[in-house]
Amino acid sequence: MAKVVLWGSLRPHTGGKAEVEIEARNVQELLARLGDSYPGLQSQIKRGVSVSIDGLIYREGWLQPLKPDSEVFLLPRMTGG
Amino acid sequence: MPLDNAPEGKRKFNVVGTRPLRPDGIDKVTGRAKFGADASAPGQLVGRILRSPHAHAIIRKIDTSKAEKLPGVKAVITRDDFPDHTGGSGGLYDTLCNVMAREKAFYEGHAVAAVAATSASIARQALKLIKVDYEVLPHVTDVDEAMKPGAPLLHKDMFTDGVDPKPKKPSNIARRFEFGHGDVEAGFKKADIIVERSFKTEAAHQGYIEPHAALASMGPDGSAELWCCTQGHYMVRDVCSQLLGIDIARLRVTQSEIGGGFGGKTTVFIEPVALALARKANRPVKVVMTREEVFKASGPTASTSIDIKIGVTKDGLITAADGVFRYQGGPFQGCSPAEFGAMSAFAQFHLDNVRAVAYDVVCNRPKTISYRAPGAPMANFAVESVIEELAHKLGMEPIDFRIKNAAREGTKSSYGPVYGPIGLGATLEAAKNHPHFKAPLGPNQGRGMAAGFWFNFGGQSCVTLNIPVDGSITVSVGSPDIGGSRAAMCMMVAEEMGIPYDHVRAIIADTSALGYNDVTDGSRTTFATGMACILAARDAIKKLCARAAATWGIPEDAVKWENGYAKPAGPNAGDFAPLSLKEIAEASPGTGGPIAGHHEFSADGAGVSFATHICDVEVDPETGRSSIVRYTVIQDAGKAVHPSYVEGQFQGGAVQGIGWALNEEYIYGKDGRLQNAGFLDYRIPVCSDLPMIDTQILEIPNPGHPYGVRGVGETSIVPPLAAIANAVANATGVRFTQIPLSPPRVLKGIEEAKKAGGRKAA
Amino acid sequence: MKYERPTTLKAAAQMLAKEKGKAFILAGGTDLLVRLRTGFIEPDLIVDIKDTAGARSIQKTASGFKIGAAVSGAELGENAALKKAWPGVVEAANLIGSKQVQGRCTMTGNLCNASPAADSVPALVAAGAKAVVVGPKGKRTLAVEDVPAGPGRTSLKKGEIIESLILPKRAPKSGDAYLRFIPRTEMDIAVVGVGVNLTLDGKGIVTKARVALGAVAPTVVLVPAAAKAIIGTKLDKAALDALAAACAAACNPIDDKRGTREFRIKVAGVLARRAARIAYKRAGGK
Amino acid sequence: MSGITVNTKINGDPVEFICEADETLLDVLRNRLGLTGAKEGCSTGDCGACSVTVDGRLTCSCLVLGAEAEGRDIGTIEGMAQGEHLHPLQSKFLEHAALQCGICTPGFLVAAKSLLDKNPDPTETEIRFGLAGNLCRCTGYDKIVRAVQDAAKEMRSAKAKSAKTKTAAKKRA
Repeated sequence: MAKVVLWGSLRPHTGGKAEVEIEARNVQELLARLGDSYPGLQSQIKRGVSVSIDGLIYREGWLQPLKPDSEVFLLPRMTGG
Repeated sequence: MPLDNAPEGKRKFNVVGTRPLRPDGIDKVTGRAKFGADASAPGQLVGRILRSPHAHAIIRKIDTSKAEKLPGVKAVITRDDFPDHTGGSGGLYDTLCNVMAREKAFYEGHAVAAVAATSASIARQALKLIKVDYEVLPHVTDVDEAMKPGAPLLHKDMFTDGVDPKPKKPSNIARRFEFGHGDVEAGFKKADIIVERSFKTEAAHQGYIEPHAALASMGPDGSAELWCCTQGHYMVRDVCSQLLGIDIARLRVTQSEIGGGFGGKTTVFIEPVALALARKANRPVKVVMTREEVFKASGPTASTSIDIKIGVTKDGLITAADGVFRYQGGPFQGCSPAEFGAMSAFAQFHLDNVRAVAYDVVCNRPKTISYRAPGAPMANFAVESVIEELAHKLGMEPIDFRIKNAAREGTKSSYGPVYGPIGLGATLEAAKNHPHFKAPLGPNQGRGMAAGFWFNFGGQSCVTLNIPVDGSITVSVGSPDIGGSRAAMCMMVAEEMGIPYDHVRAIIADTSALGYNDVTDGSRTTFATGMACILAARDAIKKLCARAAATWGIPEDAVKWENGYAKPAGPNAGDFAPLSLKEIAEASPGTGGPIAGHHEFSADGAGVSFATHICDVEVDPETGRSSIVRYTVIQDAGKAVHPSYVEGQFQGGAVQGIGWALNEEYIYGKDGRLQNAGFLDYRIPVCSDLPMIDTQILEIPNPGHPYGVRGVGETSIVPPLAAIANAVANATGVRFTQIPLSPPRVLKGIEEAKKAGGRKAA
Repeated sequence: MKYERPTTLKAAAQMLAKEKGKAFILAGGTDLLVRLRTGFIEPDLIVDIKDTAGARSIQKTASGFKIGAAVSGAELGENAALKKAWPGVVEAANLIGSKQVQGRCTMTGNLCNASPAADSVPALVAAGAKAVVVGPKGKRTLAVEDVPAGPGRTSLKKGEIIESLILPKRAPKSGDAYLRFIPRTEMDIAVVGVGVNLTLDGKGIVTKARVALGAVAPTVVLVPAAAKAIIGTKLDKAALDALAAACAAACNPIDDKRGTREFRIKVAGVLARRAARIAYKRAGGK
Repeated sequence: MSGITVNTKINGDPVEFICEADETLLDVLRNRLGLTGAKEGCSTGDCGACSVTVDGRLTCSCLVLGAEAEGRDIGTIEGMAQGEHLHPLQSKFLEHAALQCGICTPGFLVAAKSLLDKNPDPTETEIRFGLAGNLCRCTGYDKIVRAVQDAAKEMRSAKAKSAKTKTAAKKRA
């Protein structure tokens, strides 16, 4: 089960939990299951998110594999100048 | 893609790290290089845009009949010519509304109609003949005012997202974000000293010297061509196609040379308008913004209002850091970089308890767009100002205080992820040991410093590398080159192939030649597209080795590539004279045809970037005028591919920050109109305002890139605001909490402090 | 729009007088073209006076200097005799715009734009310069301070053209200076400008003075009280304080994008002190 | 509107063109003569990207009417290199990486050449004030100033060398 850490203002959608456990092989699966388990998160996921997996940032990379003990941070979709 | 390390340690480079001349250089010093406004097409028309004089107004009716009748006018377009193909929601719909106003004009300068005519003067006359019936509404341009209950509402259906419970009333606050970890309240209880302050920063414009320009042609069958200056022509293609309702494959976008962007050319403004005019007139149309239009209707960055509270123990350990970041992003939600401000604000510290709350707010100002490290400089100004003040209160050297609390490998960052190897500590130590740090100061001078952070990212890149029969190489990339990236691409290919730099040429291919390439932003090009070049070269090398193997009649894996030659590898491969790149290329027509390498991917693993800046400022106590007398940038580049252009990024970012800190600002009148839409009164630094900008490149390799490269373009604008504010505070004894530090503001602060009898905040 | 380039001022004046639409004079064009391009003005006629006799010459005469209306800032800066006699005026003219603008801009144009922030005007007023005006009814001469009538307005009548500016002959032991405040080091419009011109006696006491301020009122203002504050002194601290106070009192500025009212008043005094000291030193005072 | 016929010299070559009275020299160069090296960054004389020389004097071509070019001698970036030989300033700008995006570069080169023509040995301050009418948003000016310093040095030593050769030749004669 990968550990998914949510930024603060997403927590109302998970019943206040800052971290949730999701069984997923890759990022795409993780986001889909996250949205299924917590429908309130879907609008943000649709708007765009990036993730950090074990410290490395992936702006897109939906097929990036996850290890069973991966720590995944949800981040707003990255932009730059 | 892991870092390539030689068995004995760091990889040795032949080309990377040298300073060759750029491939596009001669065209640029002779005036031959073609920028956005430099192209023309036979029979082209002049396109011009009518813009709202009001900050906020309902557009009741637009009467274009008189304009249409004017001889020489070939097309007039309004919102009616942009049916909604976006589904009516999301960022793309907002882009559509921004490109051509729909129900409302949301800011002074918002496009409401456009004409295409046979000459500029006819187009100008035609604009005057368009009658727009406005119902003027109350407006709001200040972020704090916009958040107040009772403020003029931009959108009746905007209910703040991210708060629990969901608000019942609409407001101008689009979203709330929160980041952080630990327990800040508990942290503040452990603190011996707490400093809490509020800050404001004004909007700055990217200030590129080249105004937006587009030359469009489009036939009745929907086939279209567009030439424009942009940071991402693939983005322009996709967005324009969607807004105009045509197949992406029908629109071919060619990127001109681009005269600066800094984030400001990462979206569309005039491009869809030029295409729509060309479609209606069935003739090529060229639209070029005036400088006034650039200021009023292309993206500045956000103005902000920020509260910071930081607590420390007596021995200088931060126990808690808390911040509220309010950013206005113009009239549409999700445009302000509020979340990046909040995420980056405390990123340079190792913190057990940290919280950053961000509000994305809408206002009657132009739709903001990224500006170099979007959102970070303002947040950094606020945080690093408080850090300096805390150091003074602790009686600690500010640099020692920063070193003591600096983030390091293994630190859980304030925005979540745990850091890998990072260069912050190294930049701080280098600053402490820099001669600048110990140099004596003159009268009325003060020294300030600040450390800053930017995330960096990778993204999509697609590269093709072709090898003609003489063994020279052309590399086609899809990332617009703003600051010399073609040179970096050639260098990385030459390095990989083991051939001289000047045997490689790089071009920016149009959108029909390559797969999708993300916009040149986020400091991604040298990192991500550069990596694609390396991998395309490796792909080509594999094919070159296969040709050599076939020529020699040995297995492919018995051939290795070394310094531009295919060589038999291992004792069982046989004894063959190495084949040079040139020899293999020369034989290629008979050995299987042309040889090319490709790579396409979405690059990840961009390493974060840190910089420390030191700045000496002299303040005239009688006029409040600040002059930068010395400035030093120390930044981690991972690996500097072309050190001159890395230095250039450091210097350019620092000077943009200097401008923002001292004089650049959007000044609005009570009527909601921009007062200073020109280079005369929007004061970007001129040559005589500055000293030389010293640089020191550190190289702490990024494990996510084969050469260790990190993005370098953005971090350099993050620390200057704070470094200068700290220097001015140290020169005057007055802590300023508003940017810019314009002379009237500074003089007022000095005078008030004099009256109050010493140090104070202004 | 018509463009004419007559060879005599008389012909130019006739063209201007005859034109029924909007007519403008072009010398340096550094303001005119900006206004034209931004749609601020829509001329029917532009009369280029650069080819008229004497327009581009600086003549040293027995009574001073005669500067043609189309003499550029750069040309003023290259005239050693003028620079030696009226360093403050030349410096002020050389502050207008960049090197590029200096190649074209003229003091006469700066005066006729009637901007309260014009850099050369306070220096010209302090110098006691005069404008020679040619018009349908012949020539007349008026003091430079009488040319601007308000922001963007002059006292010149239809068909009148300034032919030249006259700087008086330099009295011994005299000096002038102009200082302005801008936030940058170049490429800005004066937030405050101060011109000081003074003459000393053998003991270093100021016997004559003229002080003019820019950008602090609807027009450039001559401040007799400021002159009075330093006449009879060696610019000691008390005199400089009185000078600053007189300048501040003469200010009636507005708050705008370039500076606050409060700031302008304060800085007018600061610059007056500094400019006076420079002028004093140039006059041979110590 | 009737066109005005203008006879002028551009980079030493006689040129005849027709323009409207309200067209600027910049419009004429770019739109009528195809000389797009001068750039329009502001059209108000504040950025210097359209710098040219008129009768040897540096000016913004956006502040000159096309009609005013009659009988004048115009110099543009296109006339700076001599055949295939770059001007030392052009070479030094490349060598010092004094350009990033390159939009301001033609204006800077024209202005820097004008500066060095008048003052072959400028101080850093003189260079900075001499180029204050040219905006660059990319470089922070550091590398531009260094490139001008280096070009000035090279031009001085080339001049000294040629003077020496001339003297030597005279002596031999």
